[in-house]
Amino acid sequence: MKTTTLKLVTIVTERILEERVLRKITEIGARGYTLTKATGKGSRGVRASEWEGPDTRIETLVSSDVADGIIEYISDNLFEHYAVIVYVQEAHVVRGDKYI
Amino acid sequence: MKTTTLKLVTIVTERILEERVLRKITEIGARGYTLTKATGKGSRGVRASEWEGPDTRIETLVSSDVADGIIEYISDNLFEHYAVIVYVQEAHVVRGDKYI
Amino acid sequence: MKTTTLKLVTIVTERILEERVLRKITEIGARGYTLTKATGKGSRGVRASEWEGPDTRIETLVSSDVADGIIEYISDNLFEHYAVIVYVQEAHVVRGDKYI
Amino acid sequence: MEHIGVLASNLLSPIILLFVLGILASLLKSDLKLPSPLYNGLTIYLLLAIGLKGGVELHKTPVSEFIWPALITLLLGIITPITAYNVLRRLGRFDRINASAIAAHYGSVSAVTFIVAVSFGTMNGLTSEGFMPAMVAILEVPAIVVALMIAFTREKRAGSWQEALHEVLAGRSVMLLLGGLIIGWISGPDGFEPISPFFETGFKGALALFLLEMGVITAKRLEGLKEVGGFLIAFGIIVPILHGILAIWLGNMAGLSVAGSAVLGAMVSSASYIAAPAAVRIALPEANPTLYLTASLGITFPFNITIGIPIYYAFAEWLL
Amino acid sequence: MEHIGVLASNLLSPIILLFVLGILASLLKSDLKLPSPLYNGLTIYLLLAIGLKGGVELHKTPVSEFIWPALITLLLGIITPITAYNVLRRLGRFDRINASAIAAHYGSVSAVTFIVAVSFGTMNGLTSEGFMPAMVAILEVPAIVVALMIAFTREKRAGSWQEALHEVLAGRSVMLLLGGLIIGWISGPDGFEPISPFFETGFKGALALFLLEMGVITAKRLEGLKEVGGFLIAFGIIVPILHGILAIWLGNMAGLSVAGSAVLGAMVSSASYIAAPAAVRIALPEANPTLYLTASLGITFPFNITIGIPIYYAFAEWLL
Amino acid sequence: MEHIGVLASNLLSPIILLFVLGILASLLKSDLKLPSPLYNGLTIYLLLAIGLKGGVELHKTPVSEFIWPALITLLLGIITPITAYNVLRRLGRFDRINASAIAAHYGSVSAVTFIVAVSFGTMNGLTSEGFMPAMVAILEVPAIVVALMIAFTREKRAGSWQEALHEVLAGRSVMLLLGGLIIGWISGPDGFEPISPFFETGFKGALALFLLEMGVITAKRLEGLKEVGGFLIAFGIIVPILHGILAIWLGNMAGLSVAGSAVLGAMVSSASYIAAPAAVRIALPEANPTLYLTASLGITFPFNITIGIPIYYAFAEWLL
Ligand SMILES: Nc1ncnc2c1ncn2[C@@H]1O[C@H](COP(=O)(O)O)[C@@H](O)[C@H]1O
Ligand SMILES: Nc1ncnc2c1ncn2[C@@H]1O[C@H](COP(=O)(O)O)[C@@H](O)[C@H]1O
Ligand SMILES: Nc1ncnc2c1ncn2[C@@H]1O[C@H](COP(=O)(O)O)[C@@H](O)[C@H]1O
Ligand code: NA
Ligand code: NA
Ligand code: NA
Repeated sequence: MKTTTLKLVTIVTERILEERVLRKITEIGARGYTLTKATGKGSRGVRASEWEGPDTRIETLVSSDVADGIIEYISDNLFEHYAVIVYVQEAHVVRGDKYI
Repeated sequence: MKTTTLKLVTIVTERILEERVLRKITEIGARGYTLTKATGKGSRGVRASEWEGPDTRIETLVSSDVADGIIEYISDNLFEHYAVIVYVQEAHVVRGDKYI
Repeated sequence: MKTTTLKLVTIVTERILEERVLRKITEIGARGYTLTKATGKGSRGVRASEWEGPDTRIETLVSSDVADGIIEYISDNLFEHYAVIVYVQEAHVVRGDKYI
Repeated sequence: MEHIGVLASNLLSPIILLFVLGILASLLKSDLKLPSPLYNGLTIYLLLAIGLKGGVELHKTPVSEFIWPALITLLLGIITPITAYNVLRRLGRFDRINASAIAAHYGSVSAVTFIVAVSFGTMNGLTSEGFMPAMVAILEVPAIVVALMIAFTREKRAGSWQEALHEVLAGRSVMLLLGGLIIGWISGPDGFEPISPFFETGFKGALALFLLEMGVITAKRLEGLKEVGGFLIAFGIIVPILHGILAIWLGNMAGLSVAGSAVLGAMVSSASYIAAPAAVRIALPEANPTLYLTASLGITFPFNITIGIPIYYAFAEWLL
Repeated sequence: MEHIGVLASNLLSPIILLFVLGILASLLKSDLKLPSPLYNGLTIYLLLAIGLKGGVELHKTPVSEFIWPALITLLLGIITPITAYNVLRRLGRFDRINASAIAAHYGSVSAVTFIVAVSFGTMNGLTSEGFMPAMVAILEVPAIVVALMIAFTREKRAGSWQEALHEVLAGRSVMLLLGGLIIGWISGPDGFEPISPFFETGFKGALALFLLEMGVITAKRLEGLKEVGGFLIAFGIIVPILHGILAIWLGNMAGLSVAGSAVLGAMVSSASYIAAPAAVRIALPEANPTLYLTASLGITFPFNITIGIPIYYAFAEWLL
Repeated sequence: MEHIGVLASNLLSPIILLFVLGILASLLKSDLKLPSPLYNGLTIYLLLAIGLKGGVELHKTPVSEFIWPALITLLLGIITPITAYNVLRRLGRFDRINASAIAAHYGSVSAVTFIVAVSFGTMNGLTSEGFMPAMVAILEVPAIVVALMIAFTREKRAGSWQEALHEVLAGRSVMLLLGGLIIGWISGPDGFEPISPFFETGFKGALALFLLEMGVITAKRLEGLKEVGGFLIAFGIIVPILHGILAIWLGNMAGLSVAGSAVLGAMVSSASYIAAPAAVRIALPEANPTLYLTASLGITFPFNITIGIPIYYAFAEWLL
């Protein structure tokens, strides 16, 4: 089976940012995403999101360039003040050209 | 710690296909799976699943051959008409022989 | 964008063990974790957790050493009697030194 | 004049206003939304409640009284998917698959439309026959089977006919409606009494909360309006009216009261959005869900609960 | 004859029929199922409601009236895990760990069996003492402690005794039952009055909905029947009857009414499926959950709510 | 003496005791906790119910009767964030961002504190004006706008002012309160009647269950007490009392009854924990959530529902 190697970018962040992050990553070039509800602990304790329900875990399969763009956006805009983590892995995707 | 390297196959698809996909991947040779609820966006907008609750995200650790079998099944049977994405990663599993 | 390569350890286990596992992995050195609810099937059928709600899926980004420590703890203490799976992948993390 | 008053009284009832609030909230991109387990739970509650109440009523009703309405309902469940299919094929030039997919929805029934129709009657002092929920149960399945038969007779299909049938027959809505009916029928009024506060006192309020969420869901379907084209929009309003009128006329002949005929009209006119979409998605994956969901939820459902139901009552009264 | 009538009236009550519907739906592979947060919420509601109502009754009852029933319940909470353990070890040849794991379940109590037993009485015109919920609270914990002590005294175990104790004592069911009792007892009937519609009017209906889901859950446990063997199946029916009869006899001596003794019998006979499994899973991870869950949920629970409870009432009446 | 009796009666009411049970359960590390969709659903139910009931009352009330209370409430919604801000800046030496973040919370309102205040009155035979829920709706938004204006006028901020405003205005609580008000007002008592059992009969019990979960949530916030320092703790008690007294005094002048003034006092004194945190998190991400959430939920909320509300009633009576 022919697969394409893409970047799988995973972002976990406060629910309240969900809409904004999805809008931005779509602008940057993501063609799709998968969301799951998550809770977690990191360096910050409190967030407004307890009231807003759990955090959101966003996974998006994108090209290398788009992955870089997403990381840059998050680093520049969200890292300082919000609870957010982002990491990148490789994934072999079937029908991969659909996602670039 | 001795680990075995296996394939981690992730499938995100409509809830309505959950049972069918789980039955098939078990037939193909998966010895277990982990399910989480997900929502998402891709190339298709609508699915019947809004009524059926969220999508299902299936992860299964399998041998290379089984991974290929799963991908082939999904490509041949589900890609055309259903909302589905499938990708493969490597994962180092403890007690890995249990899963092959 | 500068990223650090860390280990992403994923653990899926019975809800009833959640608290204990989180306490232990924190002791071993994890600086954070992300939890999602999961269900699944493996070699064991039954667990007490049907009453306790779904299983828990724990993801933690850690250094190589901490990953080994976590795997060792789980192998030695949980594998025999509980429903649990653990696997390790590589992930490229932004702001990675925060998590070591 | 008086009809306009009745229409206004429907449009200004809290149930409909909550539906509108749901639509508005969604259009304003509010985060207002029932958590999905709750929406799910409300569906279960409403279906079970109407099943049980219908069963308790059946218990008290001699067979002779509901045999004709039942047969007529069954007949309508077989006819309406066929009329819908032919309108879509001949006038709308839809392909065979999408035509039968949509027909399955318009032949089957929306339980919420049924409840709103009953409530509308009660509000206006017109009580329909207590056994009407049994008609919902009768109406739900046959149309889906008929429509899928149309699709499957001519060509081989990508989907699974058996799986789809199982999805309908063992689906939640059939289980709850039919199960509730049988349980209500077995246990009768005395058995039902201890649990009736839960299933009756809160019923209309629960329906109101449910319609809030239905508004949110409907709003999402409104997006599809641009895509589906003018024919389907017209179809989603006119065919229900025709089906409704046919049902009222037959219901009247079968001996149903004014309210009973109107309620039958409302349910026959309504389009399924729980059982049918699931079955169609499985049996006819090639069909475009935007078409059938937009028509059923974005057009027919809001039309029926706001304007359609008063029309069916007016027609039933006129017929008398 | 009359007993058969009573049995039939129980089997045909909507509560039991909904339980059966749940089982059937599950066997038919239906997607009918309460969303888990709702099932969870119903558990919280039922436990809190019986706690509160029990507390309000305690408020009105002189100590002298419930001190004997309370002591006897405590005694039964200590005896029954021991009898269960010995039957399993000596007659059933179970190993020590599985025997004590199962014994913990049969010594403890199922709150839902208790509620069904009370409802059954009310339906048949027999009202049990209002303070009986306090007995549920008394019965829940001791047996688990006793059974785990049996398991832990002889050998070192893989599990954690302290964690398990915390799991029971700070577990939801104890918190809600005991917390409810104390709150009801402090606030008394006047304080309870404003919130009583919520906790009383809907109670039986909520129970009915809950039993629908219990049916679904029970059906999943029926699969275990093949594995657990004939002895455990017999055990799951006979030992409850014996425990029940003992409890009725002692309850009668302690001055409980017919209905009160029967309800005590039902609760003592019942097997825990919330507090005990969690504690046992932590304390005795080596024990096989299929054994204790199948016995408790797949055998004793359905037996008790269908046939057991009428038997306990019949015996309590006969004893009088 | 009598005041102490009233205080005790509040502290021993089941609603408050369930709140305490929630706190205790959380401190004991119990797994007791409402599933989050249920907590969510209860919030929606409570907000919608007070909106609807307020609207139905407005329908019956001549404008002249509520115009003054409404204007005064609006005024208080503008004044209180300013007083709070100045106290925090001048006496507490907070930086501008955190001061305005906290001020947004103390200017806005906690709907649950409002409900508890109304219930407390009813329990003690003092009925507040039926249109008071409209005041909650009036009080919710302006303070957040005022506080954010303070923060944004001087410097550029990291957060988005527009997004925050949308978050408040299209937020669930405004939608439900305001939507409910308008729907209740349009449909009036007759329209409301069919759905009133659902929204009224169960209301107080649902509130009780909700407070159980509020206890769990409050307990988590108590951890923050160590971090926030003595000033904020004192602030969280004294400023609400001052705001409350001011509101009662103005409410009295605007013609409100004793209970009405006391309820106005309670709501003005209360701190938002739904609308404000969401808006502040978006508009002022630099602000430290531990400060505003601990103050609002860990200090002011428990203070108000236990001791504050009796004080406001006492003051309102004394003023008469
Ligand atoms: N080391 C980690 N491993 C996995 N997830 C983490 C880790 N650290 C933080 N997270 C996730 O990222 C969220 C925000 O983290 P922070 O910004 O550090 O508070 C947390 O709530 C976790 O869900
Ligand atoms: N680029 C992507 N990255 C991550 N998930 C995706 C992506 N594209 C699609 N998905 C997931 O796959 C599901 C089906 O996609 P599709 O078949 O393209 O409609 C979506 O609902 C998403 O959950
Ligand atoms: N091959 C597998 N792939 C993915 N998840 C698995 C696999 N096997 C087991 N699991 C997960 O691990 C849990 C415990 O497995 P086990 O201990 O084998 O019963 C299951 O409930 C699944 O969620
Ligand atoms: Na129809
Ligand atoms: Na027992
Ligand atoms: Na305030």
